[in-house]
Amino acid sequence: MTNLTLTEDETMLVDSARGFLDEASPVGKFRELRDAGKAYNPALWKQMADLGWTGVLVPEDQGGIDMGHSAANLLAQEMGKTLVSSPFISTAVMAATALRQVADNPRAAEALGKIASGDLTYALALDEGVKHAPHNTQMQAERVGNGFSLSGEKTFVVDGGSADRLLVLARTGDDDGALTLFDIPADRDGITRTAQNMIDARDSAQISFDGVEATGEDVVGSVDQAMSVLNPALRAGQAALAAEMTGLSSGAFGMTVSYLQERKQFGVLIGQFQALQHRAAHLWSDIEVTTSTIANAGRMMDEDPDNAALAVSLAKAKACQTAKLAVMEGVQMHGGIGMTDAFDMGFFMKRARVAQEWLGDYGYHAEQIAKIKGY
Amino acid sequence: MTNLTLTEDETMLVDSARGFLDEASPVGKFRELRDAGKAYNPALWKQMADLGWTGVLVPEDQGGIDMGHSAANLLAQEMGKTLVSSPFISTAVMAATALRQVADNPRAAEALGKIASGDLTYALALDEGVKHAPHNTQMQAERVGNGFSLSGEKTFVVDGGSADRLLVLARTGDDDGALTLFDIPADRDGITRTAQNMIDARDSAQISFDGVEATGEDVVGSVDQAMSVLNPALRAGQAALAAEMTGLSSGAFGMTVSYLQERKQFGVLIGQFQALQHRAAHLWSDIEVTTSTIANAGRMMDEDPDNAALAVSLAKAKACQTAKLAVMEGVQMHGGIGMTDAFDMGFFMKRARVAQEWLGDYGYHAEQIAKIKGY
Amino acid sequence: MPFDTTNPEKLRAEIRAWLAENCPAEMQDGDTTADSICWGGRNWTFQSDAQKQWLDVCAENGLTCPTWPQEYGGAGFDRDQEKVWLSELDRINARLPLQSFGIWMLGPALLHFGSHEQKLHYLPPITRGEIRWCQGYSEPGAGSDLASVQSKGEDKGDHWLVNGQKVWTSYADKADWIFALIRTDKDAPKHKGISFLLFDMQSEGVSTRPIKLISGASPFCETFFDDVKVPKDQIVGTENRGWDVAKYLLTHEREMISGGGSGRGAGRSLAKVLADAGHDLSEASLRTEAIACDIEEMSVALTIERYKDQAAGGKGVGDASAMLKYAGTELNKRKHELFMSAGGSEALQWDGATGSLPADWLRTKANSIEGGTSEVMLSIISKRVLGLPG
Amino acid sequence: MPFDTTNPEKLRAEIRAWLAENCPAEMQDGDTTADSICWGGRNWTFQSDAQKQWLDVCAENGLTCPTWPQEYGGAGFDRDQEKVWLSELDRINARLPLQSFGIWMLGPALLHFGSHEQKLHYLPPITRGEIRWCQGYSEPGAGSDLASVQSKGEDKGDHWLVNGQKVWTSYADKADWIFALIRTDKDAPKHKGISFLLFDMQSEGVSTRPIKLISGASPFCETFFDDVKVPKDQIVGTENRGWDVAKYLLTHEREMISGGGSGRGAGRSLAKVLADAGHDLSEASLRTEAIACDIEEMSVALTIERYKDQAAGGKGVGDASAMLKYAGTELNKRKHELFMSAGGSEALQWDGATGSLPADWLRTKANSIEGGTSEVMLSIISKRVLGLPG
Repeated sequence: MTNLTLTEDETMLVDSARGFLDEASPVGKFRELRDAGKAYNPALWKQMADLGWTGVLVPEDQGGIDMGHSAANLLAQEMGKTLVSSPFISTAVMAATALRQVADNPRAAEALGKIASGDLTYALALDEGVKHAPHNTQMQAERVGNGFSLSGEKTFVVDGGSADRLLVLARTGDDDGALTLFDIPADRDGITRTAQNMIDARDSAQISFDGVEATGEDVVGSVDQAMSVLNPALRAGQAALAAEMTGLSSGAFGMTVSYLQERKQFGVLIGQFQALQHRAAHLWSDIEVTTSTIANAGRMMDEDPDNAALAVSLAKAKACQTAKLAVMEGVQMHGGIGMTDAFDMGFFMKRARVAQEWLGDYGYHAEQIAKIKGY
Repeated sequence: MTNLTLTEDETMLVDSARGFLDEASPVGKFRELRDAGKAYNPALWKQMADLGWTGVLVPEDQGGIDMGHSAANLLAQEMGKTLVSSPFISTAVMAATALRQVADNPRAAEALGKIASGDLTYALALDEGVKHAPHNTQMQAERVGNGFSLSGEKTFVVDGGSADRLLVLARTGDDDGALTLFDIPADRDGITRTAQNMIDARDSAQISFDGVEATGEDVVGSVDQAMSVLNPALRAGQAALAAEMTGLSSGAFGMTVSYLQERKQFGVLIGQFQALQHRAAHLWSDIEVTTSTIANAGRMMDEDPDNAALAVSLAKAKACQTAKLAVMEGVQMHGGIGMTDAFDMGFFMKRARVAQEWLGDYGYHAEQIAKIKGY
Repeated sequence: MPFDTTNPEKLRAEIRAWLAENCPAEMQDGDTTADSICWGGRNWTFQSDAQKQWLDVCAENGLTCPTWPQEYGGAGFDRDQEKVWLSELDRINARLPLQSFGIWMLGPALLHFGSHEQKLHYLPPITRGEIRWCQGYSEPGAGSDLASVQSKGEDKGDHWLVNGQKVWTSYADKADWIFALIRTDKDAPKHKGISFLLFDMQSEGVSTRPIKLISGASPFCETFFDDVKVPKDQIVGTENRGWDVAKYLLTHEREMISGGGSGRGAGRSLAKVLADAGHDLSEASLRTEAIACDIEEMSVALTIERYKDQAAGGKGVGDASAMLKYAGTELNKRKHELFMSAGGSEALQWDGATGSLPADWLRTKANSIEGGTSEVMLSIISKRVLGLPG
Repeated sequence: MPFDTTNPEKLRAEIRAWLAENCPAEMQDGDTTADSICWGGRNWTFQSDAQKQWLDVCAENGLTCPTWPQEYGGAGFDRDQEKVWLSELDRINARLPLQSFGIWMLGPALLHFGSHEQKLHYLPPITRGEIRWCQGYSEPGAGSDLASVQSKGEDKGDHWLVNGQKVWTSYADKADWIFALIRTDKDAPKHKGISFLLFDMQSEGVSTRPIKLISGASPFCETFFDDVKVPKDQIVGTENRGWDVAKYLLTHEREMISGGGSGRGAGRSLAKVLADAGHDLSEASLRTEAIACDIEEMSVALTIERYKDQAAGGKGVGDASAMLKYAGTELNKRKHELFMSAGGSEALQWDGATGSLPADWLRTKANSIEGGTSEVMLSIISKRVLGLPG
């Protein structure tokens, strides 16, 4: 069994990330973006690239720092604490993981390099219904000559409004698993992107494909074999998102504990009320327990990726529960002020809700766990 | 919509029942029975008959007081408060309700009279697996000449060890619903009763039927039509059991609140600890809310029995949740003493567990509700 | 009042006939969402002729406030008669003709504490939807501690000169009049120096500022009083005994909030959310939670009915009403979490196909804060109902 | 100690080979139920020759207490080496050779606070399963307030004369020696006058009376001290500073209880309960709860591992261990409720086909009471970890 505490390198990474983000991207920066109607800050993205973060999962040959999934999760966790909005999970975690499965392909290698340098962003166009279900993909990629013609609708494409390129999941056969992953520029003819007005004020798009042409070159990996490339990417994304949610939980909890220590009601600090103390202690326990599942998911993906599915679903399932509790307690314990738009807690609640749904909610991952366990 | 508060008659019934039971059957009496290895006290049963309770659902023509299901529930609720152990639900509620569906049959009428007078007890032999599922009955009643031959195994036959007669559900055809209910003496040839050593120290038996003969006379209602007789009986039993569980919850809660008001820890009454206060208040809310569902189930069964299924499953489902919480909080808030056999709280916990399972647990009734609601 | 109330069956038949004749078809659309509510007031814009027609015909017959005495604009119904009226409305999916803080809160307070003259003066305009009221209780920084009122009224002989600030005043920017707790004796103990005053929001010195919530809506305001003159006869109950009125009203408010105002439909059903989202309950955890919410919702609704029956039977519910507020609001939050989950990614969009689901979801988070937090309700139960020590 | 510990892979290979040779087949049955435990002690009756053989061969090689120093009967393993040992045991489903309060509690206390002589005297017999210890902390009426010790030790020069009473003493009727909190200065403040004493349960004046629990078992006793003479050298740490030792031990106890003693299997699986009952998870609410329990169990187990890793890395876990105790015991209760539900009516019988399921279920209810209640754990977290006031 592997060690679940941070290595020295990881501790340094976390400390420097926190230092950087507290300066460059406290929650107030997110508010500025929201008020300006912007989903993320490209200048910050460039800085994250300079720090090596966008290349955290990119091999050193392609210019990345290749620190592995544990490190990627830790970065996501720190971003979560102050609600940093960026295409980190879509691009640096999921697209990078997908492309590195086929890194011997020169196009993929080139793309990885551009991800590391911060010059290319990706979004994954997977889901078509209201719930995460990549296996239920109906969108067709019909064979036309040597290539394909893609037609259909994708929804909840996170970062899909701004991404340079899309990884698109489409059906290339009638068998359940006959799915293929395409890597195409987001502005290719026949693609229409419609912004979705998300409650977390981040980028998500409905994307329709109307006879979009794709060549064999655009296929990531092999035709009909999307899942061998996509599964590692999904797991990486799910784990990083779980980590972000755990950071978010810690961030909301930190605000809440501070409030308990300073707010007076009926003449005493509300932190003296034992009912609130016990609820705070319970929530803290949940966050601690969730943190362990994140650490485990990272270690498993780095050390035994073929058997990491259980660890990842565990992390995402647990993170969903904990984030939900953290933001509900956060609002409730803050009372009226927690309900106002002028206060930051609402941002945590809205982001938690979106993150719960993205890449599979509690129920989805609970069933994944049940399947692995043979229930 | 009907009135959910008690009528004057019902208030009087409750008051007199409480007065009688506090004298004749406080929890200490249950302890005496348990220590003596007895499941119930026939003398008390006789007194309950004298008070008219065993005839609460028996028509006046057969010597009953015919006060209806709301009244039966109230009696069960009062019994639950001090853990009165008796065949009340099996005999006076379920068997009486089944038999009164066919009260124009002279044998049924006679049996009803004996139930009212306290001279006859019944048990219902329904389930064969570990979970309540009357529709899954596999036990065969083969046609032999003009009669039947019953062979199979029944389990968790509550009051089955002591009952004079059994209502036995058996399969008379291959169709799902081709079930028939038989009313036979418990000592008929071929019947073997094995006591089950139940955690609530009450009567339950495993009963095997080995070529037990039954005549057409023994059929309650019509062949292949068990459910038209049994369904009302099951509902009546489920509602009364839910009422008993709500009484049990109140009883456990009453002990707990008293303890909070008298036990000191760290120099103060533990009832001053806000965390315990809020948990107690939450539990009280749950009991109040559950009480409403019991009242509603009684009213619906008395006023609109054909549409009472939802109300009954609601009451039993809710009562299962509340009783579980009440006894868990009861033990926890009492601390070590709550864990000792010398203290009564354990009896409440054990009875609650058995009552949760009997006649369908939370999950069973939740699915009944879902079915009625069309989920 | 056109009905023969001598027996329930007769009443039911008459109401049914009356509704057939008087309830506009448009008002029988089963819409119980926030947008469909008729609040009334000086500046009210009716959404349709039908909405106005429905309000007027009900008001003429005492049916906007059916349990109020006829002389004050009600129909004089008792609890059982009211049930008949409501069940007949339900039967045809009719909207309520009027909802307002005047009906839910000020009315009951005036009926209990007001003079005959005050009742005659204030109640009929409420029943006709002419005056829209708001409630001025909470103050900045006070939170759950409602009695720590700082807004003060100086005695100026024939009037009080009111200065101070309220917060969380529901729809203060849309209301015509306010009922407010004002400290009229600053030397008395906390609960003893407060009066319950009524005044026009157009009085000189009154101003409001909406508070934007996380849901994007602004149902609450900050309300400022700057040398507002309040005539001496605009007090309910006795001077400095306003806390008694407030406490009485808080009990009512709890019942109202728990019952979603009208005690009728909560405006959104799981079935509709699922249908809109093209989703179902095949997944075990969602199914389990859906049924659990259903169980809780039916149970709480029955409890509201039972408590109303009990109150109508003359047995006051009193502090136990805190339970209704607690259970009802916690349920509402839980239900909206379920709705969001059932709605999936469609429900994450402000203007997605499932309409205002996320806004409603965020709005429910205030349910367990406004009108006394869940924590305050639990403390009321533990101390006043269960008798647990200090 | 027969192993080369220079690198983990070498160690693993050697342990595997050693186990193949030395672990009796009977001890590889994966049985982790209470009945399979070897507690040792003067009066211990081995269940089988294999159990004795397994204990002896492990004790000879320091493997009953693998992390203790070799000079005191351990194997001197560090955390990573211990993981290798435990994972190899798991691999062959081997039972632990010995479990005891001496290993879990007194040992760590002596290693931290004892003199070299004390360690040499007391620890090796523990590792060999020769002396079985019990813990004398709780007293009648004190409940969670452990420091309110009334049992007193009068200073008689070369010994203390101990009088008083303990309660909830686990297996006191089966233990050889006790480690107990005794008040040796009645005038000092509550936490300052307590000493941590060791004495033989066969000493004159010691008697025990088992307490029957709701599960029917009697794992706890009342323990009485009537003029018991305790020699002065049988103290751990400093006179009147026994609370420091007790606090240190409580932290250990929390980790132990959360991890089910050994940190290994909890002795019963849902799959087994379902198989025994002929039941399945097709019903949504049972399925949902089963998965939820699984999620919680895996998460808590990982947290225990993480905290152990952290402690092994030299970063003390301290008061945060309260969380392990809280989460672990609450989970265990929840899991056994699930087992009962999965077992259905079979599980309602004391001696049904599912064995001791109801007894285990009832026993779990004490988990959140013994060793500090869940409420005490939450208060420790809120005050000492989160720094909340008062």
